Amino acid sequence: MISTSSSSVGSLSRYRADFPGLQPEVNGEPLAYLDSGATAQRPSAVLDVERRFLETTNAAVHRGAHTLAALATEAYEEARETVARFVGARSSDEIVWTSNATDALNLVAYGMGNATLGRGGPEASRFVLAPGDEILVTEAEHHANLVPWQELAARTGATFRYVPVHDDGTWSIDDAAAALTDRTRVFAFAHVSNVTGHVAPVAELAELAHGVGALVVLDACQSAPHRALDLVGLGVDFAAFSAHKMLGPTGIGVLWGREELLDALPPFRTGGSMITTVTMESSSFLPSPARFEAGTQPVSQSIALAEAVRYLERVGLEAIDEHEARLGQRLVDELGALPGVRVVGPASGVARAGLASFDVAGVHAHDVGQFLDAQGIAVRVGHHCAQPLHRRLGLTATTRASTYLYSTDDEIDRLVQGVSEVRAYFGAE
Amino acid sequence: MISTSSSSVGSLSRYRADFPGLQPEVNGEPLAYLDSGATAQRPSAVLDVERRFLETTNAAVHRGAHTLAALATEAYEEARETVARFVGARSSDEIVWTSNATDALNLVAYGMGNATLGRGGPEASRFVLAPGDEILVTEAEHHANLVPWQELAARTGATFRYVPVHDDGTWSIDDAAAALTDRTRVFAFAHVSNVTGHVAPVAELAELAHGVGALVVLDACQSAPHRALDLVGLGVDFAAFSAHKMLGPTGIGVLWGREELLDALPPFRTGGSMITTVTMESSSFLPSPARFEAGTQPVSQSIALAEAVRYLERVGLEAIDEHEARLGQRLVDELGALPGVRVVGPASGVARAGLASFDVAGVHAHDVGQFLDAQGIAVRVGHHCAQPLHRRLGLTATTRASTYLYSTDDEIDRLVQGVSEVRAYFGAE
Amino acid sequence: MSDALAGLYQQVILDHAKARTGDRELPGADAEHYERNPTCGDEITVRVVMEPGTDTIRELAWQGDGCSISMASASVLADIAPGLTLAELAERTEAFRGMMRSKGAGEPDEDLLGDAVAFQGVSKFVMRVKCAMLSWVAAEACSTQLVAKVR
Amino acid sequence: MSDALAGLYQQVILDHAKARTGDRELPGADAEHYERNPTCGDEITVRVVMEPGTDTIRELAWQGDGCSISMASASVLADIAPGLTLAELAERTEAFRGMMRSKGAGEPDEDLLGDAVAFQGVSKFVMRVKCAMLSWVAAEACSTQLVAKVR
Ligand SMILES: Cc1ncc(COP(=O)(O)O)c(C=O)c1O
Ligand SMILES: Cc1ncc(COP(=O)(O)O)c(C=O)c1O
Repeated sequence: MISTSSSSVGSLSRYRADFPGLQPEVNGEPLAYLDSGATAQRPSAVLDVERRFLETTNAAVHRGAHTLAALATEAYEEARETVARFVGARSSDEIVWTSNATDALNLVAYGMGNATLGRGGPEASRFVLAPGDEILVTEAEHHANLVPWQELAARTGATFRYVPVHDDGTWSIDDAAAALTDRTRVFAFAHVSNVTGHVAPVAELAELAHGVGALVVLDACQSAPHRALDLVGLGVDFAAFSAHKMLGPTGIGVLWGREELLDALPPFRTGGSMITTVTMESSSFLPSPARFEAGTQPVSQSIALAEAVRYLERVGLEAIDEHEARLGQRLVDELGALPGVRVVGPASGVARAGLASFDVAGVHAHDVGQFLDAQGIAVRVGHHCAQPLHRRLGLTATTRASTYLYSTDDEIDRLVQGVSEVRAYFGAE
Repeated sequence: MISTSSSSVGSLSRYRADFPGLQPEVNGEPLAYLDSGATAQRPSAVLDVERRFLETTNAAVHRGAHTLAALATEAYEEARETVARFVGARSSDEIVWTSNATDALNLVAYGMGNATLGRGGPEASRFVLAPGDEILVTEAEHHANLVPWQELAARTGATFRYVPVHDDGTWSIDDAAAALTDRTRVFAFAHVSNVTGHVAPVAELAELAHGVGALVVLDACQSAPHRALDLVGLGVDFAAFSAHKMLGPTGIGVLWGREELLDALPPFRTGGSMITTVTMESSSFLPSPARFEAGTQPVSQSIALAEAVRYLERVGLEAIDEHEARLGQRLVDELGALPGVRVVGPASGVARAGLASFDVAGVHAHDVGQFLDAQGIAVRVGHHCAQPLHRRLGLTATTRASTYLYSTDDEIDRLVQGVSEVRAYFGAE
Repeated sequence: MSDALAGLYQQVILDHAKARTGDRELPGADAEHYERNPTCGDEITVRVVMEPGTDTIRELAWQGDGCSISMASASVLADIAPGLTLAELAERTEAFRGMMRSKGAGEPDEDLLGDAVAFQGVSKFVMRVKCAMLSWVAAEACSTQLVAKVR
Repeated sequence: MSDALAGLYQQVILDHAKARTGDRELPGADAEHYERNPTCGDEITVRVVMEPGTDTIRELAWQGDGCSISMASASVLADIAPGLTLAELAERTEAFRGMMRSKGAGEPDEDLLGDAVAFQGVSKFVMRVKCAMLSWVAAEACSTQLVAKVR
């Protein structure tokens, strides 16, 4: 049952020691952390940089003129530049800090909703939704890229539509072409599915959507951490991702947008640091990114995220992508070969991210997860915030193993071995 | 010019060593950090607890069943209980994590806006605003408790009104009584003004507002960090504050609300972790607090905030309040006694928080701040996110010194000495 | 297999999860309640038939989808319930809840809970407590309906 | 007083901040622009009168409210501008901006910038750079208006 691992064994294993979060024992076994799709562990370098900032230059940014405030503001804006470079933004003004990816997607949806309610002046008219206008997502979306659009449709009277998925949970460019109409105003989809590992052909989809005049919103949560991104090159209009999935902290996410769009989109949250003039009659707002960063910003988190990005660059995004793609293929091949195990998503040999969700016949995902946890193997069980997709697959829950740069072949071995034993334990054979 | 300090000198000074952020030298001088009203420094205990969590039990919460996820979820919910106890909530379900206080205030405003747009079902009808309904704030509000309400009014057609302030920037219960009408649906005001240090008589105001059927939203940003709060006892409906002003991290704020209100208020952000059922047709939502915590939560930040709260409790909120009230009186007395210096807000002897904003005749606040910074004294200059108040005071900017439990009489001495020299330097005498 | 796992999945639980008592429709039920755990998607509908004119349960049945803990717990409940008055069921529900909140500590009352004491080990697994409680919470809601009817 | 402060507040700056050149209305201006620094609230209106039929500045005046850096910078600008063509002003504006971005490094061109080189020290104070630039940015906007008019 245990596959001996391939040529590139341990190619990235030297980085493991950088991650204290991987070191604990769980239930007397070494931890095999296969839940990085939910949240990643963080290298000491990231923890150190954040702490050093807090111990030496902690101050409010963009609000004070004293030395600490100036140093903090500089570090904060340098972090923005680092992330801008990382995802191929035209300028750091295209990078907006949010609280997570969910918040970033809500920001765009609420911005459009506010435009529809007459906020934002004439330049916001491009975001106004009229009844009959369509908002398009896919049936495979994470709730974060689904419910905000559904709610926007409900608030504005626009029509909420979706690209249906096939029996394996994937969808193709033809499916998208069939669903896009000349009333489609927004097409929102995930670059990489957090359930199936399916990789969307973003550039082609963006071209198609722009052909009907739709804005393209990319959920980059499962791609930004794992592969080199060139958002401008991909041709999308907005993109969202979360720091905590890419070695950074919770409490901070990123919205990237084309600058002219961000400057035209009405604000979402309002308050301090995002205004030009406030009177008791009305207020006016700064351009992006300050426009969207109301209140005290996630300062130390931005600085930690920038260090996470530098760490990822030191390891190399290509090496990470290659390593995980190989582990992903191992998952689909080896789990799929076990009797009674059904892996959802792309078949063996087809491009997929380094994750696999699977169903074990006769054993509920919760029990599978618990059984593996007793062996120190951390996987996620449930609907992975994608209920419609699971419903379409005829499942209420799956077990998901997801990898990162620090994942090892040995961990995959242990997982496959564990899953091979689970049906017998629960008498499901 | 230098006042020797009073009886309780150094009563809290033993805590200073706990704060690495107070130790740096600035411009060759020991740092005198008098900008805690913007953001506080953090004790090592808070940094340590967050780091220990990240190194040993970092995982996504409310999403996984594996051991780390269970431990992380437990720590996360314990943090909520700690904060609930700290502010006198009825249960931890009344504590919602947000990204900062601004976000918390926007949450309430958007919840009401969404109710007005027909979201949230019949139980949300109490939040629906009709044209002619009034939203009341005060002229002294921070932009965070002003612009969201102004925007809500603009989106819904409700009328935005305000309690005017007196020449010193304060307002009284009579002023509020005169402004409340039977159309007032929301009355939002700060417990403690971040500019004047004025302390509002919250319980009386809440009773008055409830008398006309208005909801009471308390901006507790400048009170929660500094004095014992009993939100239920004060009788307000919602309250907002930020962790970073109370020894905790950026990236997390708190909305407290009465449970039945929170459960009835339509969601703000939507996405993962806040739904019960999602279909491609519609979604339904969890009760509070999950209802309002879409996406991956500020996990490590919540744990750090709980430690900050425990730290504050160890020092003792009464001791903190007393210490700062004394420093606040020193500020108004000694700065106010300098020729050409005008301290805004309550007069000497009247209750005020441990902060003072002042104008120096003939010298712009920016120059005052820079002059002090050269002596290692960090103060904030500008409108402090309260432009309408400054306009009313006939000023565009003031210099603000704000204290915390770690502030010392020596720092006040240095400040007063510095301010006494500033007019001569800029030839303004 | 590890001790931790054996503590959770007592043989009683594994057996009940497979050979389920009361996993069926119940036509003519006097009360019915659907309960769902949104975190993991477990769901259950509990139905109760009463001895006519009394407050004694004749039969409790359920239909649901979920993990072995939630299914086994419903099965044990369906074993225990018949013959109990609503007050007696409430007493057992409280005892079960108390056990579930004990985090592995405390001595459950075997006379009161019968086979349900096998779930004592679940209380150490905070994330699974809701699974074990699911059918009991649904039965509690049925009771509330029935009491309201009587009044 | 500390060296840091002396580096920022050159005597030239302190003098200009007090005895301000060009701080007045300018009736019949050919161009006018209002500029504001939202962070600190500094604001300025710059007005320009041209030599009729040429692209040479006759006079530059301003009115505003702000810190000594922004007021002194406007004053120095009002000293420098008269007699310059719009192109020459643009050249000086670029040189001033370059100096402001230098973070204290670099040797500003004294022939080109005159008294404005006193602002070299400001470039080390990132938060104050916008103050120094305020009037120059407003003048740049006036130039843009004037060039557009000529076309
Ligand atoms: C009175 C008051 N209200 C609201 C805020 C906003 O808090 P935050 O910026 O943390 O959202 C502040 C602090 O900036 C404040 O002092
Ligand atoms: C594909 C995808 N989209 C969106 C999200 C939401 O990210 P967050 O919870 O950090 O907002 C996630 C992760 O949970 C995800 O995997």
